[in-house]
Amino acid sequence: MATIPGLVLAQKNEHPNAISLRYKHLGIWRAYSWTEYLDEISVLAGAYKSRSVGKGTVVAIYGNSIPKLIFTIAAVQSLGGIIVPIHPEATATELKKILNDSNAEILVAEDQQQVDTFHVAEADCKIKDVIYLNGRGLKDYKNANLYSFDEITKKAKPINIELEVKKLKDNDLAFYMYDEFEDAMYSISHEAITNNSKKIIKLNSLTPKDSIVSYLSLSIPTNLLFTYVTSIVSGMSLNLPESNQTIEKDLQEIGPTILYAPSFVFKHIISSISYRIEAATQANYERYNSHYDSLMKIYEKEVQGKSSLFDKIYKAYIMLVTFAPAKNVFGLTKIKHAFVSDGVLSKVTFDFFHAIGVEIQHSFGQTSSCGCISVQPDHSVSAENVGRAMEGTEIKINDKSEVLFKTDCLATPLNGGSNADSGWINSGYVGKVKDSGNLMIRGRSEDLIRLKSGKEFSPESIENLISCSPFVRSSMIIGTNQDSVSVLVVVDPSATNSWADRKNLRYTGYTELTRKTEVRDLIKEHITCLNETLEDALKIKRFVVLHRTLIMAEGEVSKTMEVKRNTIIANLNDVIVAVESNKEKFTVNDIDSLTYELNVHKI
Amino acid sequence: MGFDWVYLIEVLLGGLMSGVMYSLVAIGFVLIYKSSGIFNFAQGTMLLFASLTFVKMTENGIDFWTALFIAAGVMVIFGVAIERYMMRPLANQDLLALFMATVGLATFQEGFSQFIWDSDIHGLQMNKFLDLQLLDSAPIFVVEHIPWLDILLPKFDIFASLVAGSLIVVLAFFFQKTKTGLSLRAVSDDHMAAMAVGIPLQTVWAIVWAVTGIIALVAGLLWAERVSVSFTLIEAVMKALPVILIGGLTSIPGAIIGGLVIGVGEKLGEIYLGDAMGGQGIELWFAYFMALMFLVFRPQGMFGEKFIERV
Amino acid sequence: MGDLLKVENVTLQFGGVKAITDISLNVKEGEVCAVIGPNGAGKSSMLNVINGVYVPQIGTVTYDGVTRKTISPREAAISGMARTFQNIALFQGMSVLENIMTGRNLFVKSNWMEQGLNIGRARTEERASRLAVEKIISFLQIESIRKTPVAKLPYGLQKRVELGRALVSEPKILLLDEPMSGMNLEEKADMSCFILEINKEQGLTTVMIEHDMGVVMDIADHVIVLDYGKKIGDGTPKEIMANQDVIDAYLGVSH
Amino acid sequence: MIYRETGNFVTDYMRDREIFPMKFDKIMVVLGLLFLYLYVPTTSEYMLSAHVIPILAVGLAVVGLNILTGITGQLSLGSAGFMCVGAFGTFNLMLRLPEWLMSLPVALMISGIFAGLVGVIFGLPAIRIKGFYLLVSTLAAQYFVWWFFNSFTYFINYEASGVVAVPPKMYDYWGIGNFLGIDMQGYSPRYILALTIVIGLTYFAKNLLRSTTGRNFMSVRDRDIAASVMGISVPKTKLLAFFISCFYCGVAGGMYSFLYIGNVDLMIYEVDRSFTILFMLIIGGLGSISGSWLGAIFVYEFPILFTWVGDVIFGGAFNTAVVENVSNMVYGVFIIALLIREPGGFAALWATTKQKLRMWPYPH
Amino acid sequence: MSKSLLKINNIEVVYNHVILALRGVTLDVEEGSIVSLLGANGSGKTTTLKACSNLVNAERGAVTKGSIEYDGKDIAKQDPFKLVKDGVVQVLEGRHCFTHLTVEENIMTGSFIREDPKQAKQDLERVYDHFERIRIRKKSLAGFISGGEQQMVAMGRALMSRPKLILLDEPSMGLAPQLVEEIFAIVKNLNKEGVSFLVAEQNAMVALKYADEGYLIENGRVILKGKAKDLLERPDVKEMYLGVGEEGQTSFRDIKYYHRRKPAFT
Repeated sequence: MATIPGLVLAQKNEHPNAISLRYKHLGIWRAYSWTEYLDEISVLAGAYKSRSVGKGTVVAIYGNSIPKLIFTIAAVQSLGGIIVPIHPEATATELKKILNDSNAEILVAEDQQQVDTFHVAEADCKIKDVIYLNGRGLKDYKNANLYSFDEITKKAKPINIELEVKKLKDNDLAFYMYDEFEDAMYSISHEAITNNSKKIIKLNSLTPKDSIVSYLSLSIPTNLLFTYVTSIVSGMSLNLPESNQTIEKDLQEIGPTILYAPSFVFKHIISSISYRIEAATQANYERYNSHYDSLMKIYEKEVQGKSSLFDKIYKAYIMLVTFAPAKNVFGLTKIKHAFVSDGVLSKVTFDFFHAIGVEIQHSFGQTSSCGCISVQPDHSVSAENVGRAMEGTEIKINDKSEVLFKTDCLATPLNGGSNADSGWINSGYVGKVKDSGNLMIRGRSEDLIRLKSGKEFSPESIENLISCSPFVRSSMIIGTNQDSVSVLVVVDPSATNSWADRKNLRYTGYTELTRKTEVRDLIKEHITCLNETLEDALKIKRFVVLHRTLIMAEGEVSKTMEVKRNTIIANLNDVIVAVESNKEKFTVNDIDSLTYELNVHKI
Repeated sequence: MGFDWVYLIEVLLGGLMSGVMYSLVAIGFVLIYKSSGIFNFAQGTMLLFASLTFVKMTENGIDFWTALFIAAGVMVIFGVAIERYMMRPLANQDLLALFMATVGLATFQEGFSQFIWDSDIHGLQMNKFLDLQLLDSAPIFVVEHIPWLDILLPKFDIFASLVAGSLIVVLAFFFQKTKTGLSLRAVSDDHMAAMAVGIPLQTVWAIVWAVTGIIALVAGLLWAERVSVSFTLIEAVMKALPVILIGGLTSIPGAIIGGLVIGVGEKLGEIYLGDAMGGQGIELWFAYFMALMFLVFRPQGMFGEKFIERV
Repeated sequence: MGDLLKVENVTLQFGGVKAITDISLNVKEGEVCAVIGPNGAGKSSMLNVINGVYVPQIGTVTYDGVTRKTISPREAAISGMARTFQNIALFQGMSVLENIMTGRNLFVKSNWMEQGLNIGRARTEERASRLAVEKIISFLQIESIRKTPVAKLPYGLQKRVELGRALVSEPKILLLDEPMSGMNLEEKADMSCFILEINKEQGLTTVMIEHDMGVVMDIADHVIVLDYGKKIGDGTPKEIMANQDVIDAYLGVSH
Repeated sequence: MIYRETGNFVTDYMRDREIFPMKFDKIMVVLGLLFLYLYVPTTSEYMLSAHVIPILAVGLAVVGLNILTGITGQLSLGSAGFMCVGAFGTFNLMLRLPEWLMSLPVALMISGIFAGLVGVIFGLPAIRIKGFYLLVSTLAAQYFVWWFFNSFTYFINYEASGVVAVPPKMYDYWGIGNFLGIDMQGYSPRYILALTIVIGLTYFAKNLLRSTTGRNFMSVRDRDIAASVMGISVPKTKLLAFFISCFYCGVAGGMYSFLYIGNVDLMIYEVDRSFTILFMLIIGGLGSISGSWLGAIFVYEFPILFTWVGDVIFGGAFNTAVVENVSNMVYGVFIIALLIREPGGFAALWATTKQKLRMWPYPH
Repeated sequence: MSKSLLKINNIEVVYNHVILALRGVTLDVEEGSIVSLLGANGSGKTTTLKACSNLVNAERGAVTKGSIEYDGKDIAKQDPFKLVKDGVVQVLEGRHCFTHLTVEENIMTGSFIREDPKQAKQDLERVYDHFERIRIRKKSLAGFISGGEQQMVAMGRALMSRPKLILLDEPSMGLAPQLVEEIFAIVKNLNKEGVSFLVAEQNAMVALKYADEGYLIENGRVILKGKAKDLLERPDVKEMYLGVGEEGQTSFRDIKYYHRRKPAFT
């Protein structure tokens, strides 16, 4: 059996008392064993059946990762239903699109925020019932199709999951997933996603003793795969934080052994380290930096296998006084495997985490491949690749250097999206396969930039390099049909503030900070340094420090903080035009209907 | 045997006289409490230090006035030093911490004064220095002209009350009528505001500590005449505690009246209740009991400011 | 719904200074009643009379059907009154959690011996109190600061914690003394939201002193205007806005 | 730096308020207990009699005072008086009640209750009086108690010298000594008894502080009006604090006389001792039980150490008076310096250090 | 552009060695202008003012980074009373009148730094001219007058030192709207006489109405500055500080409890 409810049942039979799910609620961690997990599912399945969920019914789960929503997945699937997860911060437009594309009939919303968004988006979709989990603030809502989750479960009779599971087939559809970048909906079968998960588990020998924290929405395909599905397939415990504000503390409390994170989380950690250390006393600051330098030197030697006994002792010392406590602060002490889901981290970041013993493993995959087609093996030391194709997966590069793959865990597009073509799927990314068989990803093929000279390159690889600085939050390369490459830089507010305070800069607010010559020099130095590693044609010639950060609600960054070029081009058109017309100073009318003055800096 | 009215009046007057002495010590407390909210526990050791300084100098042949002058100077320097090295760094601290700091100061001063001088008991005979008839020969003063009222009073007590009384008058004038007095009252009301309007808090504090030092010197000498210059002077301060608590920590008139009440009450209690209580030395605690009884009915003391708690 | 609270002809003086002169007011069960007026108008004194911190010279307070002249603050708490203070009166030496826990003290039946030995009832009650407190923490969305000493919190959050401490005692009437003073707009919005929600969901009667006319007009069902110890207006927000006496004495130009 | 909080999560509210939440702490506590019970009794008689037992006794009084002053905010200078009640109470209970009825541990506890009741009587004014004004009440207690035992020689069995030695048989409670064949008057058995009482009562105090009673105490200290508005009975809370605090002082007094000195002597319970105890409290840090112990150890050992160091360096060139005076000076300066640097005492220093170590290498 | 009277350069203030109250405040007060500093309680307004008047030291605080210049001189280490002599005086939040002194005595305390008693008399008259309301109450104890009157006493007291710059902390706190206008009108009058003001206020509407320049402070950091007029027009300021959204005033009734929720790791 490879269905999700089936696997839950299997886990229950194998180790009924092991912890399946742990969540922090009202101040303490509460846990469900696999037996209780199954009980919950059977109750919920009864409830959903009473709302006429059956074979093929699409149920949207709309909210943060909270137990009731997590149980809903298996409960609905045990009835043959299909789950479409939606990001809790999804805007009304996105919500409408997803609900329409998936033909969802039932919406399970976390609380008032989601219900309200739904009411904005409601027009012409097929939702029959809206079930809310948290009734806070909803008392006066008179909408006829609005139901309280608790009331439905109270009335319903539990269902025997064992019987239901037998009716399911492995290739039944389990999920509809929305791909934010492709703007397409995929359907994923039980078999596809659980197989994919099994491969990851086998490759890294994950056991039921492991634990993982799920702090992002399950609407992110890789998160669904790495946390939810993997916990069910392997039997390890899935931990849910108390609230968005307490994630870091909760992560520390749980001390997971497995970490899954999109690259922005690692970036956040790096910036956060920098922010904190910049605010430290001079002595601590200097010691930290010198330890950091020594650590990286020793790590380099280690990689080359040249570290001496002294190095080992010295590293142990550095770890003891600086980095082991630092890991503790971020809750990384017990991490055995850390999976990065989207592309690669910059070498500096990658090496740093490896040096302190958080062995990051890049992985690659997108919605069309259920989240993962390749994972770096454990103890991998190369920051540039994303590992070899997993078992049952083949990867090749076509003449346009696009990455094509074949896999036995395939998601099929519902309408639109990339098409299966003679068995090979176009991943939508460009890259190459090295002699070692490792895949290198350069970026999305649709994002490729062609300079006037005809030179074509992927902006993401350069952006990645730029954002290795803790002072850069995000960046966007521009240069289509231009003579040279330019970049828009968003500086990280907290780390840069902290840095500016140490430097005693005089400024008022973020916008003014971005206009400081010192900040410009900081970024300039970083880019100049980075230019040395780039081929001549791709060297960055101009940059602009943006006057504000990119806004998720405006769609300028994705839910995983990746820049969304089209929206930015639309929103910040003035900037791009100015940079391309080679102005030095210009003004921008921004979306907040205010005017800002910006400078283009040359390198 | 009938009731001895004359004896009673003598006791009363004796009580009043010793009460004046209490008042003097109490005023030192009140000054510091008013200006900085500190319950200065080092008052006793200041007394000891001041009188010890004086006595050691006279023992070494320095004449009375010079010794008095030098001792006063030393107390002023001491006061300024306390402001600089203790008060200033501790400004705006918790009251209890400030109180404990003065206990620390007391410990220091106790060690210091006995270290640079010595721990012996010194007698102090004022009449050795002051050529006053009053103090000279007869130890008692007799009201002779009213034959039926033969009241005996120690001359020294009368002298002491006069000294104490005039000191109090001077102080009262200083605080009510001078600019420094006004600033001191402002400081005692609200430190922060006083600083904000440009009153140099530290100068005010230094003045207060210096004045307190001088009061300690005077009080120390007057007390020492009765109980000799020694460790017992510190205990004199414990006696002053009920006085200021009855009078109210923030009131100088309170300190005076409180002193008189305690002085009289204590003597009366000792003489008329002592035996009834079946033991001697009830004056050890009787003053405290009086204060306690008093406070239960008026928690802020006789003249203490009633704090209206704003909620 | 009837009157939950009725203040009749109350006069309060401090050493000759009249803080309140002959004021009467009614608070209906389940309403949000706002008391407005300039500083020194006797608003806080009114609250203090209601829950027994001050004893009025003349007048009575009828609460929950019982008329009385004096009540101790403790009796008031037992009878279901909870309040917050104008100048935050949190226990500065304790954490957020401990502060809110003090609001549960009336529910604790175990004695200090049991608590010292950490046995029996003491444990179950501690657990129960904590649960009640955690529900409030979750309601006020202050999970991330539950172990922080209150002295370290920014002002707005301290006010929120104080509201929590009042709410956790499961009161019948909530007396709020300037719950939103010193807050920025966002914090005011939070606070209004909590007050309204508690009022709507649990029907908790609320008496609130507030300066911000915007807030008062938006969230109050009933407004009482005091001016230097006297009542000059009493009615719905709309009526108050139109009341000439109120405009003259308090609002100045009409908004 | 040492603490690794990663992976330390609680699943129960009771675990969230544990005294030692970390595994590391728990191990240290077990090791500490083993050390105290198994190793310390085997050290020298001198060590036990001159250092360990007196610290245990005085430290307990500091914990007691802490409950009253540090936790409930009621300033007291009567601790020595309450210790005195405990000491005389224990003596008289042992003396006047038949042997089969009374034994030392029980007598200590009962006289603790006596002291507590005396404390409640002198605490009554606290219902009305606040702050420094309360000093008068506690000082009255101090002086009254002292005077009382001084005046009524019945309580020292009419001993002319004013000091009674404790009869050896009083130590052999429940005939344990006989049974085990140990001399119960020896310092090791005395130490074990003292240690057990101290650990028990410290645990009790710690529990109290993290429960409703403790929170009520603190709320009365921090804002009494708010406390009464919360429904806390302020008078009752204050009196309870007086009772518990004085109970601790009473037990400490009994221990001091019986387990440390071995005689009952009024002179050691003068007002100076009250001050010493307050010192220990302040230096250790108000409101912290572990701070109380740190303060007790420091203040007790400081003059001993100072004298010793003076001896080593100057080889007895100075007489004891000089050493004592200098010791006082250094001590006074130290207190002021500590209050300037960290008014919270050792406990606060420790707490900041711990916080820093928790966040190490980051500042926050 | 006129001369800058007070220049605060990126200061950081730490209380008790631990609590970071300001993290980087930069601010200028030009001679003869009214500058208002806006923010909620606890955002750092008061600390900024106290850093200028050097009263932070008295609360166990310290300026750990940055500098403050007044009239071209660094005043970071200056004693508060010397600053008053130089012409910088602060009116504390919550007035802080000497409650046991009479109104007149209160005002006279402000003349401590002045040598000439005659001048003090003149100044006293000037104060009463500005604050007519308190003239009639000059013999009452300051503890018994109303909040508005106390505010006037506190301001009058400050005027006695003939300051060039007044640091005014929350003058509107707890006052009726009418009285707030009155106080600010007096501020404007004094300003016309040449006194510069740095006003910390929560009441953004009134503060910006009377000010020349405005600074917004949040979490110990200045986040925005500008001409008061411009700030009043800015949509984000309108929404956050004045409560006027794009669709006009948003009612507090319509606010949802989740309105401030933020996604993880941002």
